[in-house]
Amino acid sequence: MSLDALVRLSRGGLDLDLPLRAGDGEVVAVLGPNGAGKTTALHVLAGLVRLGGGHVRVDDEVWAGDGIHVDPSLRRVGLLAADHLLFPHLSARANVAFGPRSRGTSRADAAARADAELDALGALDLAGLRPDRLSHGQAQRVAIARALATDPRLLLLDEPLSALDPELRPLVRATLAARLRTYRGSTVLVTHDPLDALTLADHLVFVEAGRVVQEGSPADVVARPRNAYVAHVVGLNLYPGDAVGADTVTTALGPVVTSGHEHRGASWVAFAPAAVALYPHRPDGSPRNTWPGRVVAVELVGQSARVRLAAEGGATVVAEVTPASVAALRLHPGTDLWAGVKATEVSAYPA
Amino acid sequence: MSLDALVRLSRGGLDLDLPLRAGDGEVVAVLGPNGAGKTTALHVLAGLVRLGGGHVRVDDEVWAGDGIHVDPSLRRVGLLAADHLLFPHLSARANVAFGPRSRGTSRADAAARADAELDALGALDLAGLRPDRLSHGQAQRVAIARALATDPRLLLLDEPLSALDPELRPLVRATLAARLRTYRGSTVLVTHDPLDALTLADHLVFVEAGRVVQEGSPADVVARPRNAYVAHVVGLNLYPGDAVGADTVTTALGPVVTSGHEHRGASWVAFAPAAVALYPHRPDGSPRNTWPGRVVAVELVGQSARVRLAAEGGATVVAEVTPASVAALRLHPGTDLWAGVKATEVSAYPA
Amino acid sequence: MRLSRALIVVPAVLAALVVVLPLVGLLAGVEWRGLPARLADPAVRPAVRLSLVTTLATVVVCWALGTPLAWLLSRADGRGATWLRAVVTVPVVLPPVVGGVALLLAYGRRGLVGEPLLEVLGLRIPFTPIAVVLAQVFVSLPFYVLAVEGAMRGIDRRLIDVSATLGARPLRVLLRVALPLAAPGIVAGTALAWARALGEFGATITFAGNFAGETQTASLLVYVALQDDHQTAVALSLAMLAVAVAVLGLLRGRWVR
Amino acid sequence: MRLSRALIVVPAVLAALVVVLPLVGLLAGVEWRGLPARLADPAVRPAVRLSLVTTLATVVVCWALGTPLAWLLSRADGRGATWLRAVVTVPVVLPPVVGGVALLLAYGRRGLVGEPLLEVLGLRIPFTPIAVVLAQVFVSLPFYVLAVEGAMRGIDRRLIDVSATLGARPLRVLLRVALPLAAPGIVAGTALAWARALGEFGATITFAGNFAGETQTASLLVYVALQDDHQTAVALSLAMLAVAVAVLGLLRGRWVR
Amino acid sequence: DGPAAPTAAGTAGAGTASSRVDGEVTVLAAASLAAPLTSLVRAYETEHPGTSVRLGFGSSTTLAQQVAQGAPADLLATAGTDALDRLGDAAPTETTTIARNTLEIATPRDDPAGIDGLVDLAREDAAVVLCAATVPCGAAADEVLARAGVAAHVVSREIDVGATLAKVALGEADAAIVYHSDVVSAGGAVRGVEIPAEQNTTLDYPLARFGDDPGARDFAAYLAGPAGRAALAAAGFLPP
Ligand SMILES: Nc1ncnc2c1ncn2[C@@H]1O[C@H](COP(=O)(O)OP(=O)(O)OP(=O)(O)O)[C@@H](O)[C@H]1O
Ligand SMILES: Nc1ncnc2c1ncn2[C@@H]1O[C@H](COP(=O)(O)OP(=O)(O)OP(=O)(O)O)[C@@H](O)[C@H]1O
Ligand code: MOO
Ligand SMILES: [Mg+2]
Ligand SMILES: [Mg+2]
Repeated sequence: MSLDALVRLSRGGLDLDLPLRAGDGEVVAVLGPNGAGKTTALHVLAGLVRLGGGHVRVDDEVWAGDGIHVDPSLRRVGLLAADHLLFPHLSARANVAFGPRSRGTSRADAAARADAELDALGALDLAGLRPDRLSHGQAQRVAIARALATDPRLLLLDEPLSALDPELRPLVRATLAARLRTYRGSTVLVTHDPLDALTLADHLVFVEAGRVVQEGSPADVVARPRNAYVAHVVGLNLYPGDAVGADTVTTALGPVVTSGHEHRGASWVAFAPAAVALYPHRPDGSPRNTWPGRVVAVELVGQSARVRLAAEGGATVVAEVTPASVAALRLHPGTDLWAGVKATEVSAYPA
Repeated sequence: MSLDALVRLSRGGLDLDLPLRAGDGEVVAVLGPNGAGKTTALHVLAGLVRLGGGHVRVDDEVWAGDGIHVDPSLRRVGLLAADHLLFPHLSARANVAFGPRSRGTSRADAAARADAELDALGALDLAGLRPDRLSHGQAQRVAIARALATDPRLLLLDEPLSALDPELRPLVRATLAARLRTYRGSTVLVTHDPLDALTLADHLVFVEAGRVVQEGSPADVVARPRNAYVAHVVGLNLYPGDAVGADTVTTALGPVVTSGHEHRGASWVAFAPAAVALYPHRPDGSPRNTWPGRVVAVELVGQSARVRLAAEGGATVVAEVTPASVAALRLHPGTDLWAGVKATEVSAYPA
Repeated sequence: MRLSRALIVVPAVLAALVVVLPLVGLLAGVEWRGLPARLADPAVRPAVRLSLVTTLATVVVCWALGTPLAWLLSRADGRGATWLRAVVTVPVVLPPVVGGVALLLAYGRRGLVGEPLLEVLGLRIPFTPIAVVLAQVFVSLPFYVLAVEGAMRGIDRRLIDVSATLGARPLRVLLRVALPLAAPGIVAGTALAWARALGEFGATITFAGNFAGETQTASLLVYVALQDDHQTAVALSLAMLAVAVAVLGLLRGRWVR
Repeated sequence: MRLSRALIVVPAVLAALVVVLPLVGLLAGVEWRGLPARLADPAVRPAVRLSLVTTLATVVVCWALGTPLAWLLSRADGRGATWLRAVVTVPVVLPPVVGGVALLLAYGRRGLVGEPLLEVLGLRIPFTPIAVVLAQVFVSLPFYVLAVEGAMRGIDRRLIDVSATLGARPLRVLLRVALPLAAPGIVAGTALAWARALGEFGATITFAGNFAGETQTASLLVYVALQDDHQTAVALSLAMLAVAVAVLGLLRGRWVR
Repeated sequence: DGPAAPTAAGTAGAGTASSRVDGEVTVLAAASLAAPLTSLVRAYETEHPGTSVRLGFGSSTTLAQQVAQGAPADLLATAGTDALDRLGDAAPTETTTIARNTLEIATPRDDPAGIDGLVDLAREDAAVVLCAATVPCGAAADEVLARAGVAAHVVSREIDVGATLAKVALGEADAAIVYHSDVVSAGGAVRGVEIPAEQNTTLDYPLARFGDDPGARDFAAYLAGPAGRAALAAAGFLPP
């Protein structure tokens, strides 16, 4: 067990009591509404805020707890805040090289490492610029590179993609996903974006007012949201698979057609329950992914109904429909029907 | 014509040449990739950056151009930056009251106005807190209130909702929409979020590298994206209508079923082209909105195909499908078919 | 203690010692028994009172005049500002006695401004408490202005921009935004200016003279006493130091976290 | 000019006048014809050279010792820090002549440190150029430390936090992050400290003496000249001012935008 | 010029062997002696190549205190003998008087208040400055005024003669009581008004010698000799 923490802390109106665990190479996503204490918890892990109670242990080293408080500079964490917090007096390259230099890497090696990290995020052309010459999104990409350049044991990401423009976000998300795959430490990812959480994380922790309201694997949480917030946020069906062609990923559901993707091999396929249409008969038309299935459960969450289907291969598909549709299609456990998803609604990411 | 500006400026690698016009009560949305110069243009309008050439005129007053440069404090603009930029030494209430106080409002009236604005954004309970006690999202809501509290003639919004969590965003967007409806000045909204742009703006301007690449009404732009970036960003069908029931809005398309909404009366209805499924025959099943139509045009934009249909009422529906679907359905101008959209995919907002 | 920390702590301790050792020397040299008697000397009270009043006036003048100057300097980027800043620093360089001579040449009976002042208004500045304040302002203002300017330069410019778009006119931006954000610098600058005014000696004696009850500040009394009996001088210095440390300590404790 | 702006500009101009008028008086009082001859006096060169060397040494000591102290003070919040800060300000309050006496009591033949230094190492500090530097450091260090501390307090704490998580040990955080971000404050503090050292008179003459070529700085030479011929004193002061303004102007022009 | 050093010792005629080989003499002197001593030292050094005389100036009290703290002084010349009380355990080997000084009224060149004697100093329209009572010139001025029975209209008690004289030279004060030598060294900057001998007082300038350095002894003799006397007289000092 790489990260084993119990973050207890009272601060202003906030009363944190948050267990966080992550194995080697594992990514834990922490989700929750504004003010839930997510950022505060990350700062405790980084050592910037002192623990009120509980403990922080990484690889069986005690970083905090029982009167111990290891200095942030000795913890080997990488912290990426929502604000980029680049050093205003350093170029992008020098910002990224700062961490390696701090840990004793030679000037040349640190610069090379910086360039490599910037390149991976498509920001190499910015290397010579100072933060005040970068737009918000550019700056955030440099900050991501900086956090990754130190090979931290524990990577703390606080809404890393929130400032990126929608066209760039998938690219950076994919880069981050690829980077996290080879990364051997543990990652705690705070995010508001369910797609980030579901595609990057192995384990989700939902926090409200400092407490865990639900946690589990992505599939678990998606299948059984126990709370309106969670149901709202986690709006995806997610399947591991194998990207075999330019627009096909084979999964437990069978081949899933996407609108095109560039990677091959291990892949995630995701689509929103709301994108799943249900038909009493096999539909013809543009939904190119259609699967027969049997309704396992129908739940009303807020104003919509979530319908769980067992598809033929044993996989589960969740559809979100209006309560009126439930009535019109007479949905109840045991109903056989067809589920359809348009290829343009399917996201595929390298795993 | 309330705002009439031509923003010309060279700065670093950026070469801005941007005409911006907005009538009274009109909202112009500026969209574009990172580094396009959107923030810079807003700063020119606010008077924080000097014009290189061109002019800024508001209500026939010259604010800039021909050697004139009216001080920002005399321009009556409201600026809301992506970073909240709250005064760290003032409470949320005092931050919001700062503008009215600066314009001569009495202490009591300014505080009352501040509370009203905070309340409208659901942030009244934060009134007594300083920014360092607020989370990012909370701070951004206070900053919105601050920008609105001065009754500016020209409202400049730089990605106003980008820091809000997804659950709160619709609430704040609705508040902002309502506020902008009664607001009599002009608004320039910089955003990455097409939903913000399409639901809040009367006119869209797409900028790349300082130049306009496309502009027009939302319907225009959605129907005829002339550029991959635009096509990617504007992913919505948008119709004015009348919310007549808890889940129905009557539009030019006929009644559109939503997954439920709380407002009544004038309304926007929006759904993504990707959410539109096409069928050779009238489908049965969960898509509760189905319309017959005739294909008017099929264009390939990037990896997907955009199909424009003329629906019966004369309205246009845009569907985004894979090129493979185009082939399978033998789509070409003149084809008759059915378009279907699930109610859960439809967004309805007060107009 | 780890090396990296030691490399900061050790020089810091040395720095503190440079200042503290002589003070300890002073304390060690005091004849404590005679101290109360020495402080009871009739010349002491009026001098101390005058010092307190004039240094307070100096601080007020620094606030009123120095703050706007610091603000303008912090916002200006041109060459003019650079040279004005250098000129404002000049009184620091000038040996205080020469500063006093310069003040006489400006405000004295035959001075640039002094002569018209005397002839038109019948106002005579030298040898009055006003001269004491003027001398103190002359030597203290640079410290105040430079400290405050430094702090004001550190303010996030975007906050200043935002306050302008909210309709705040320049004076309001200064008072409601820049001042609170530069508060640590203002406290530091005030402390420096007040302390420098309290210790001021050369310019005061030259420009304002040394007349008990009128222009003889505590600092002048210390010097005069030093010529005669250095124990009295040391006793008075100690009293001044005690007051200064108390005032500075409390000031900081209150205004800065 | 609009009222709000005028309420800033007018006091700022007054502030500038307070400083500039006496300087103009000084310039107006100069007998320009005799100036070159006066500056050619054989005592002038060594005094000016000594001033330059010792003030430079003082600045280096301030950097080396004062910066770490300022950094620790800026990061500390406790009472200890508050009082240490007050104590560090004390030399500003002390009339410089008393400061000289205190230095003698600490480093003199019978002094706290001076006595052991002399007996064990045979090292005598007073009346040497080292004493000049020590006197200058004593009076200048507070200005440096307080100016730099103020600037360092203004740094966004989160940047410091981030540099720690990137593995930067305290010394590196100070050198690579805090120093550059506090650069304007450091330039201001250096300028203040250097200028104060250049003008230093009372502590130097008391502690280091006034030996031509050895401890007679330009400032002391001005004092001596003032005893009989104030034109020479004024001429030398002007030369010092010219150097100071040039150095400060260039320093600023280079280091601060 | 190095080899000339023994010659210098020979010229002085002081036969005592000395541990000193550098031929350096350190003299601390009251600031009012600065002008004559500087020119004397230059002449002496020309006459005695290889010998160098270091001069340090300051207020008499400060100098005495510095000697007490171990200042490396061979000779100390003060204004008045009071300062010698401050020498602590640094006892002089020998003390001689090298000069005397009397007081004089100094007024601005144009004498705006019309000062003709001590009595005019009591006038309300005459701004008078004196040295502080704690420094020798101030004590002496008080003595003179008391003897004349004049309550001067004093506006300031300056810290030293230099400051006192500056007030008059700049026209800020109408009159000051200073030393005759100060009026002389100020050149034409001030006008002197003599004080009658019966009301006046004189101040001795002692020269204290420490240790037994032959060079110092030689320079002391030079100061007390004809050359010294002439230079001091030219600067307005009276013979001892
Ligand atoms: N220094 C502080 N002292 C006291 N209370 C604080 C402090 N900093 C934050 N808080 C409070 O702690 C709560 C949690 O803040 P935090 O920044 O951890 O939230 P978050 O979950 O990261 O929110 P967001 O999604 O908006 O970033 C907030 O309600 C805030 O008021
Ligand atoms: N002060 C400056 N001097 C020179 N160049 C600048 C300056 N500020 C910004 N730029 C450059 O101008 C370009 C436009 O920046 P701007 O912040 O206006 O972009 P933006 O469209 O708002 O981007 P984003 O979506 O990331 O906020 C950037 O590429 C940046 O490098
Ligand atoms: O340096 Mo001074 O003249 O003792 O104040
Ligand atoms: Mg947060
Ligand atoms: Mg921007």
